[in-house]
Formats: sequence, C-alpha cells, structure tokens
Amino acid sequence: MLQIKLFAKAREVVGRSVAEIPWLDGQTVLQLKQVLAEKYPGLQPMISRLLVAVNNDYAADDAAIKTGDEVACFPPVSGG
Amino acid sequence: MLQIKLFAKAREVVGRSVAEIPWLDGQTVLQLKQVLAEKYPGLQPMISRLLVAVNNDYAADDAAIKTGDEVACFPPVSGG
Amino acid sequence: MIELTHVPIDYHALTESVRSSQSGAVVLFLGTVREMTEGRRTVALDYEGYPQMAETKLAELEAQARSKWPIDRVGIIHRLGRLELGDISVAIAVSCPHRKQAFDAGQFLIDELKGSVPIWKQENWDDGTTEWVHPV
Amino acid sequence: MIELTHVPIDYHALTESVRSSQSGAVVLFLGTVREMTEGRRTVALDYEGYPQMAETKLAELEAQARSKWPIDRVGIIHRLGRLELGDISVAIAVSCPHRKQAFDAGQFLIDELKGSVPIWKQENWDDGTTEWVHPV
Repeated sequence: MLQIKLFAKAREVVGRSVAEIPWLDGQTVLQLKQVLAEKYPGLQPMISRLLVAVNNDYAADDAAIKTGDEVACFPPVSGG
Repeated sequence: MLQIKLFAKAREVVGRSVAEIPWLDGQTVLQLKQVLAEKYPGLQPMISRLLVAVNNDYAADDAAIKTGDEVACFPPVSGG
Repeated sequence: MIELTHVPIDYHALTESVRSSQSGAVVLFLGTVREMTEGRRTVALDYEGYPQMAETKLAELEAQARSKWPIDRVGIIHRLGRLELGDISVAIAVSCPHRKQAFDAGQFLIDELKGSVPIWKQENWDDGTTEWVHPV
Repeated sequence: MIELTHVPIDYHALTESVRSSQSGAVVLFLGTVREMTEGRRTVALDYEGYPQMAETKLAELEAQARSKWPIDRVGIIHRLGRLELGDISVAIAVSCPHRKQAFDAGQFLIDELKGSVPIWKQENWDDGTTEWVHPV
C-alpha cells in the first residue's frame, strides 16, 4: 500500500488528508494520478493540473515511486 | 548683498555655513560660482562640481539670481 | 532563518535578525491580505501548507539566491491558517552589501516562493462563498 | 510621511504606517552603515543635510513615484548627524496593490534620493582620517 498526503482542493474533494492505494514498486507518477482519479472521481476535473511530490521534491510523470517514499498530491501552489 | 548657505565640503573649506557677497540682481549662477571661488580659494579645486540651488531647486549656470532668493551652494549630494 | 507559523509574523524581529554592519542594504517584503481582487471583496484567506516540503523548498530558494547575490543574512516566514484583512501572510528580509543586490534577491525570493513552495490559499468572499486560489 | 531626524529611525512604526488592506505588498528599504568599503574600514559616518530643500525634493520624489505606480502609502525618513556601524541612515516604506509595483517604487525612491536630495556624508576611517563621500 502507498500513502498519499493530499492538500488544498485535492484534500477537499477527496474528503481526507491521506489516501491509501495498493501499489507495486516501479509504478510511475502518471499511474498514481490515474489510480487516484479512478478511486476519487472528484479529482478528475483537476487531474491535468495535479502535482505529485516524492520525498519533498516535485516528481515528473515518468518518475517511479516505491512504497516507503513520502508521496503527496496537490494542485498548483498559491502561497505568498 | 546676497547670502549663500554652504554645505558639506563647501562649508568646510570656506569655514562658515553662510557666505555673504555683494550682488547685482540679474547676475547668474555661473557668476556666483566665480565670485565665491575668488573670495574663497579653497573652493577652486571643486568649482566645476559645485551645485547651486535657488529657492530649494537646482539652478543651471545661466539662471539669474536676485537678492532675496534663498541660495545655497554645495558639492554633489551623497546621502542615503 | 526559515519558518512556518500559525501566529502573527513579527517582521520587526525578522528584520533585526538580518541587519549587520557587513551590509549597507536591507530589503523587507511583506505580503498582506488585500481586500479587493478584480472587483470582488475578500473577508479572509485560509492558508494551508505542506510543512516539511515547504521548508525544504524555502531552504533551496535561499541557496539559489545565495548563489546569485552576495547575501549576508536572509529570513523568510510564511503564516498558515486563517488571516484577516491586512494581516501579513509572508515576510522576507534580506541584507546585502549594496542595495540593488538586496532588491533583486528579495524580489527573486518572493517570486520563486509563489511558484514553487507548497502552500495554498482559499478566498473567503464577502458573499459567503469560498474558492481555492489558482496561480495566475 | 517625509521626515529628517537626528534620532534613531523607528522603521517599525514607519512600516506600520504604510500597511493597509488596500495593498497586498509592502516593501521596506533600510540603508545601514557598512563597515568595509573597498577594503577600508569605517568607524562612523557624519550626515549633513539642507533640511528645507531636502524635504522639498523628497516630496517631489514621492509625487514622481505616485505618477509611475499605484502607490497606496509611502514613508521616507532620513537620519542626520553621527551614525555608528550598523545604524540606519535611511528608511523607505511603500505599499502597493501588487508586489512588483512596490519593489519598483521602493528602488526608484532610494535611487533618486541618492541622486538629488541635498544630504552629504563624511567617512570617518579607522586610521583617524575623514573624507567627504563623492557620489559614484
């Protein structure tokens, strides 16, 4: 299983701040987004804008994720 | 007579903060600089850099000065 | 000094912490909650952050800025939680030998912060609706 | 607010005076007495001003800046007299709706102040000599 921290509108539409999904090491960021959007349809309208961070850094769609990584998923940032 | 306020190095080399010189209305800023440099030789090395203000604004060499104007003479500014 | 906080930002202490006789220039930037945005009236903003990553990214930004300008000291504080009109959401203070360096570094830090640090804000409009802010 | 003073500058009060919920950005610039200049060590600076004209010129600068940027509030304080290492010689605070405006206006004000406001400084070097500073 992989735990995914959710923030801002992603957290809001999912209704919780941590999601948990089955995971095979080597699956990619893009696959994570697809699995999340399937499980939580509220994410679908924002899927093209969703960002994924792995171990506190932004990760590209083709980056691989392994269980134990710290993973987060959120919309574009708007702080300041 | 015309009173001229002096600041910074101009004040220092003249040795006083106000100079007084005979004046005919209509004489110019350039003439003022020449009269000052003649009366106070310490000003001569800096005469090309001296600035003159008339009534709280910078005045060009060909501007006329009349008695009663507030006149000041000083080197380029260096505040901040 | 990099900090996320839920209490009002003490920008005076932050500014004092970057002053130094090695530097001739200090620039402080404050982001504050503005009432009007494109004709709509805000009553409050809610800021949410991803703290560990935000601190990591802020430290990276500091390192990037130090590689570009001869920064003496720098401090960044971002507030999280509910902010009212006029409240300070972010404070960035930087000291450098000369003024242009300090202005450029300060502007770089706030521009980059808005682009890469995982913090989000939600508008609370005066008609009672809320809306997550999309970056421009 | 434009002021010349012989006492330490309270930049915190100055910054508070420009904060406003109409503005999303505040930029504060502080000029401070730096110890080293091109390898020489300063122990103090003496600032001399021509007060009436300096206040007139500062008011003109404020008007120029307001014609270029949508400035909400602005405050400028310049100190005169003997300043020690690290002391603040000038503080400029400006608030604007958006950050780039505030940075640009703040930088304009300090650049122009240094070019046109009748204030002069004299270096007191650590070898006991003094020297009027020439603008660069």
